[in-house]
Amino acid sequence: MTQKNKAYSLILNNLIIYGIAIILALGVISIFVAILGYNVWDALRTLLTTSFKSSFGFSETIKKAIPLLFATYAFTIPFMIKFFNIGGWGQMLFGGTMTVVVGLTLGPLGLPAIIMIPLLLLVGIVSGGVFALVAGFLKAKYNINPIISTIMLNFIAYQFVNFIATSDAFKDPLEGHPITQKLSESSLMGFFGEIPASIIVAFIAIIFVYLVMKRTRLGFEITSVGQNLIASQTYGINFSKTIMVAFFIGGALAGIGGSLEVINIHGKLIEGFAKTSGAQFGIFGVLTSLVVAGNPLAVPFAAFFMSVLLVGADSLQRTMQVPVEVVFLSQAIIVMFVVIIREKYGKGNK
Amino acid sequence: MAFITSFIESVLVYTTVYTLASLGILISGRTGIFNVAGEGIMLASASAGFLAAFLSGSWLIGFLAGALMGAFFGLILAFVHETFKVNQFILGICLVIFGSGLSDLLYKLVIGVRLSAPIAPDTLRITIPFLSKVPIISGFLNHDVIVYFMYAATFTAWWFFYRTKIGLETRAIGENPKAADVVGINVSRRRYLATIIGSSLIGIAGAYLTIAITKTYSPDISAGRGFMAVGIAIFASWKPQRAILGGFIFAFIEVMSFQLQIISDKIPYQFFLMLPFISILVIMVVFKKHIEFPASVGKPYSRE
Amino acid sequence: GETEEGTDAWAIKIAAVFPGSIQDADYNTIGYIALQEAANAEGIKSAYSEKVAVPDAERVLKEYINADFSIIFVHGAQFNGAAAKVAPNYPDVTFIIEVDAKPDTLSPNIWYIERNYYTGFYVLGALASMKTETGKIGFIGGLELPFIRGEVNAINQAIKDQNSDATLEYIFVGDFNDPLKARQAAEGLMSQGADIIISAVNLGNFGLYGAVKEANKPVFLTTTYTDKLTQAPDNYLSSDLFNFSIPVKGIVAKIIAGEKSGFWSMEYGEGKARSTQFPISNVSDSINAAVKQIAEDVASGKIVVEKVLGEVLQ
Amino acid sequence: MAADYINCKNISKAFGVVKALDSIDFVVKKGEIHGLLGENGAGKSTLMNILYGLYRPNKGEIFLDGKKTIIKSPLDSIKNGIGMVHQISTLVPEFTAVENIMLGSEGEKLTLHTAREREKIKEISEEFGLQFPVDVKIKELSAGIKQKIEIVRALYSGATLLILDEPTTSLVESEFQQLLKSLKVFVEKGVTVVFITHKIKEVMEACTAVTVMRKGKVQARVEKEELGIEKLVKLMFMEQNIEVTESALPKVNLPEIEISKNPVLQVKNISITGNDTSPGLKDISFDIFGGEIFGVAAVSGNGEKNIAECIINPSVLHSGDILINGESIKNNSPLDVFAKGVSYTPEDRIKEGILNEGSIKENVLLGHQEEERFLKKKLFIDWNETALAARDVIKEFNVDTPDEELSMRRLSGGNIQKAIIGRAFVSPLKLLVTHNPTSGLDISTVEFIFKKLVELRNSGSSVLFVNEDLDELMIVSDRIAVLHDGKLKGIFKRSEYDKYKIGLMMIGG
Ligand SMILES: Nc1ncnc2c1ncn2[C@@H]1O[C@H](COP(=O)(O)OP(=O)(O)OP(=O)(O)O)[C@@H](O)[C@H]1O
Ligand SMILES: Nc1ncnc2c1ncn2[C@@H]1O[C@H](COP(=O)(O)OP(=O)(O)OP(=O)(O)O)[C@@H](O)[C@H]1O
Ligand SMILES: [Mg+2]
Ligand SMILES: [Mg+2]
Repeated sequence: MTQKNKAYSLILNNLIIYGIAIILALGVISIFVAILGYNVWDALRTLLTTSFKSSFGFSETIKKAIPLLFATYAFTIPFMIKFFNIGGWGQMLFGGTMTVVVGLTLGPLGLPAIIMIPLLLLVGIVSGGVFALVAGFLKAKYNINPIISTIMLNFIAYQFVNFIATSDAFKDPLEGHPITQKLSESSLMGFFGEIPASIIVAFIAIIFVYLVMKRTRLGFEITSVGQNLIASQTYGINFSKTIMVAFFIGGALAGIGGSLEVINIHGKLIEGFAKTSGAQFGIFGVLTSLVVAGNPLAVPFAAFFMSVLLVGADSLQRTMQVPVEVVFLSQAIIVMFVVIIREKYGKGNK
Repeated sequence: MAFITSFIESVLVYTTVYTLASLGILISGRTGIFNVAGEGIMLASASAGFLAAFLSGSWLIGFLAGALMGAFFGLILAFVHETFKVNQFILGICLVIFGSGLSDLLYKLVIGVRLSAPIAPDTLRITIPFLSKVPIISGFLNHDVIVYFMYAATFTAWWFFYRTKIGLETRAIGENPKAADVVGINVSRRRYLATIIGSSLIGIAGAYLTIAITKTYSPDISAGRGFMAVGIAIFASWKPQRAILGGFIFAFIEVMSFQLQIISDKIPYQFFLMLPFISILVIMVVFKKHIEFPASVGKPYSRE
Repeated sequence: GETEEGTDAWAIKIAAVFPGSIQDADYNTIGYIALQEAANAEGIKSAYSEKVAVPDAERVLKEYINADFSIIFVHGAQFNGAAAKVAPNYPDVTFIIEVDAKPDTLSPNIWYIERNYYTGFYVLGALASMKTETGKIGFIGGLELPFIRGEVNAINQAIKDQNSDATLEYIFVGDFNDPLKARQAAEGLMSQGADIIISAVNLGNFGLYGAVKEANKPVFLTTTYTDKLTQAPDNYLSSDLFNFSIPVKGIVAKIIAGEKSGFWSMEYGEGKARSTQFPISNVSDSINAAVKQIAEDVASGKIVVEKVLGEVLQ
Repeated sequence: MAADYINCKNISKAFGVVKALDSIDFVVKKGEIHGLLGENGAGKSTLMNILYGLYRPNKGEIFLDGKKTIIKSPLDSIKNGIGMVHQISTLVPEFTAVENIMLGSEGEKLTLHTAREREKIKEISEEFGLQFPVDVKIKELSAGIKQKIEIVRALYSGATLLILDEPTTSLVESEFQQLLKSLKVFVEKGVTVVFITHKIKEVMEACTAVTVMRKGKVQARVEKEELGIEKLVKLMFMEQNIEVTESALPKVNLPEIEISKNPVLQVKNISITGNDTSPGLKDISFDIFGGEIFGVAAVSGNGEKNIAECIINPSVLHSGDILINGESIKNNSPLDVFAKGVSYTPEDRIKEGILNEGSIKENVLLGHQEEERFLKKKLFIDWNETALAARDVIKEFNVDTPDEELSMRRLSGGNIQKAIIGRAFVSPLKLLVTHNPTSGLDISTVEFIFKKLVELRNSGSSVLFVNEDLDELMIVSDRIAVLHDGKLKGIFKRSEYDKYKIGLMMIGG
């Protein structure tokens, strides 16, 4: 078989697998919905088509897919060295919060958008990256498992958001919720119609991740360490450096995600901004990444598909008053079926 | 003295939650199953346990229901993992989301919307003659039955793992499942058992939240404590005797941070709320030499 | 289903957006009841979304708008930003939102409900200073937000007005809905000697009942939004009651009558949108009567409760 | 004639598309020490794993003592008196020997009679002449001792048939002799043995009958009186023509060539701190010149690993200096050392040598990732160039694979080793440091590797050849240094080789 044929058969195999999994999962969800006494057909239609029925549904799907993409990368890249970054959520929160802090502080200077926006994105990158780097550093230097450190850092970041959003310097004094003042106009990114401009950043990130992971020496080193730490070290790869860089990149991507939420969607810091459908983007990011077995090239598709489900599931609640909890159950069931079927019938990539 | 006693008494309540949940996690971890579903299990069991206790009027039935719900989750985890070799982590996260949905759905179906929350029956309290009067010690021995259950569970788990042959074998699975397999130990069966038993302990921790601590159910009641329990299991190097220590330390710092918040005026309160998490990280840095992982945790095992 | 709704596009429909679960027997439940009562009173169709995350609010609002809902009740100040952003683009839709202070300018298609937390807490503060024996009153809040500060200031004013020596210790647990943290905070306050706890958390309350019940000396508590006597009959004093049905019903009627914008302050007093729960449990008749008098004075304006939201006054 | 103790009839087993066993008939008689020979991947381990109940055959029947027996799991085989020492250690590294041996047996489960069991274990090990420390964690013990523990574990659970899957891979001559003595004791005590090895010499010395396997089929059963080295080699490698020495190793031609004047490698008074598993190194000095293969002989755990490693990663040096072509590498990173024309193949090819999930291409790049040839603009990897290099390796080193994209774990042990050695040749090479490169490989692969080492030497480069097998060392080395307890005991020229003398020195005599 030629390379190309192989690639096609692989894609076909994947399509079939994911297709079967989703059909089975929808079957189980249907039973669920029927038991609860709702119209199964309406429910399924709403679940799968809301994103595509209107330009509004589509743009909402994109709006969810973007932060989800970044949260997924935050998990995926450290996962390539076989470490779990559960802290995507915290890194998003921290990145977004620091963006607001810098944005509000520099606001009075009246810098133009051409300076402000890149600067604020940089703040997101650095702060998200540094926040994740803490976990990488603790692993490299003190051998502390990143699962535990990133869980702790999530709780810390959550308090940090509240601290900034209720602090005298930044809070919106009239709000009955932890919300800061608005960022200045020149700090905000615009929209193409209803599609947020952050989609450009997302595309850049997709290309960046592809290039770094598949084409650069760094990507090779990260993958190598993930595959065999001892062999990598024997052949000259520095573990400490690699794990710290991987966590930094993961965190930086989460940080941009947080930053974009703030400067493109909300225009200010709102407690609860990195959540969707009742759960944090971090958890969904982990799930999305694992669905595609941590393959960075598949992440954008998975993130989009997951957003379709999230948007569809949300509107289930709205249009049919199906309890929102059914939505969670559906998500868990779909993912579980996808991974089972993939594990059983997937070809793997080599 | 009275202050310290009541302080300890209060700490023990939260210690119970953390210890039971992390015991549950480490028991299956000792056979190589990394159960990160703690949060989902606690939520589902908090709901199921409360509903059972409320409807039956018996705290005991409530805890049994919580344990059963936990066992159900454990069974799913073990079954899907052992049958399809699906990554344990992804299953765990799925179950977290599943549990958080199931918890509210159950409550919604059974109770619905009410203006005042239903209340669980009182849990049996046990005091021990003399000892429950001695200052400080009484902080440990003046509690509901689940606190004593937590002591017993910890001791039993320690005894099981370090004083019985079956425990030695179970630990062997966690270190090297092949080594256990070749001497005729049924790895898969042990993994099922450990995951189901462990998960039912997590379930009891969840039911404890509603039946004993709040006496009623409220959404998202575990608020991330199921993930904390994973942290404590790691912190404890997957040893029962250290899980209770870890649970106690964490609960201690948590309770203390509120005392500090009252005393201090200057420091923003959010920093006190961060304190427990920062402390755990610092403690781990200091004791880094003592943190170990069973070698096979998280890894599937198949013969061929 | 969504598509069928297109046929009766002219009918008025009301939707509500709730931040939490409608079964919380608290803030979200009373919002849900307000929605039902308003819809029933006018005989219009209703729908709601619960557990809506802040980033999802804008989308949820737009979805209801696209489904031809013409009135949207936004229960929870965290969604006000989303409502303010959406409102100008949909002049035919009227929004009902909740605020703690009157905005400078009113948007042409938004109704504002002012919640006035502070008035009720003045009365609770007076109650606490009469009831306390240790002279220490504890206050538990979720986050330090403007309306929470207003509550603390009102309590302090009440203590002063009562010429009481009592002191108020306040503590924030970082989350309105975490019962365990609230319980830990209560235990902290009790160990510092507090024998009255004024709660300003929501689901967190469920942690307080156990804390006061298991205290080794009598400790009492007050709550917000709904009657919670049954949760801790021996420790419960009273609650700062909210009845969102009154403003929501009233506003919906006005909207249907064509009034698309306005400001509705929730008035304090017996049978009003804001009130204190009487009789107060676990207190002597004299305290009951005295507090009732204070409540009437607040309602009539004889006592002026100062509204200070910006900071906690020392 | 003794009765058939084991009789496997018509056994087949496939892993996916790989047919590992194809209608195997295999007979072992009571009291035999039965050799099982065959090239890498012939199916020896698979057959034994089926006998032990770890794998289920797709087809076929097993008769034990004439009775048809179904073996579903190791528990069944243990009950039937079968014990097995696996090719890869199956001990729990965190446990002591006693704890490991106690695992699994029937009876009381809710108690832990460590003291009682310890005595029993000591008795058995004395009975069979297999002593070892019982209360030390396995992870701190050497491969040879682990082997003994695994054997005692099998005997402890009452094995009357003992399967040893390549037990001698990491044993030196003297340890093999010890094992041989034990094997004789086993037979005296009524234990039958199946003995898998690649070393024909060992088969000749130990076995009373031999089965030769080839490509999933049984080639022949050879009785003791018909055993002969040439015959066995012929049976194993039908169409290949492998010349063997009298010690049953491949013959190699070492022509006289001129060695360089200046040393390629100078090791000057180096010391390395020891640890649990190694004594470290104590004040070691030697030079290696271009055009020679410099062998290092040592019993495993005497610092030989340090010698190999410290050249690649000099940061472990405690004192002393190492020079390559006259330049000190003391402060170099591994990549700096590689850049000076040094290459390395590690002792444990799976653990230290390869990216299991990576493709052959990626594996070929490992260690060369800093070389200009494989980089574009310093940052990006030139995958085309890498693929070319990988194809060269596949061709030059006969790696059996359809293409360079296949993942490494799909290769057999011998092919993995060829790829690892091939990788070392990707860039111009002045010094190859290689540690046990032939361990566990069949003779034909060993011959191939030897030829490559000699080619390198003949081209004027040098080889530091750290090896446990003295016979192999004597065949290809120009000089042999002996290491014991971290100290250099002596260096022998080819003309001075004396197996007895060197062997004695290796064990400290
Ligand atoms: N093999 C064993 N046999 C019997 N008892 C054991 C054995 N290993 C440990 N124990 C006992 O079990 C308990 C746990 O031992 P372990 O050393 O694993 O934990 P620990 O002492 O808490 O760890 P650390 O020493 O790292 O703090 C101890 O009481 C120890 O004495
Ligand atoms: N678990 C497995 N999964 C897939 N293929 C396997 C597995 N085990 C063995 N094989 C394949 O089956 C064949 C026989 O392997 P086996 O390990 O039995 O050979 P062997 O004779 O023991 O070789 P060696 O001398 O290298 O140990 C090989 O092609 C091998 O790649
Ligand atoms: Mg220890
Ligand atoms: Mg083999």
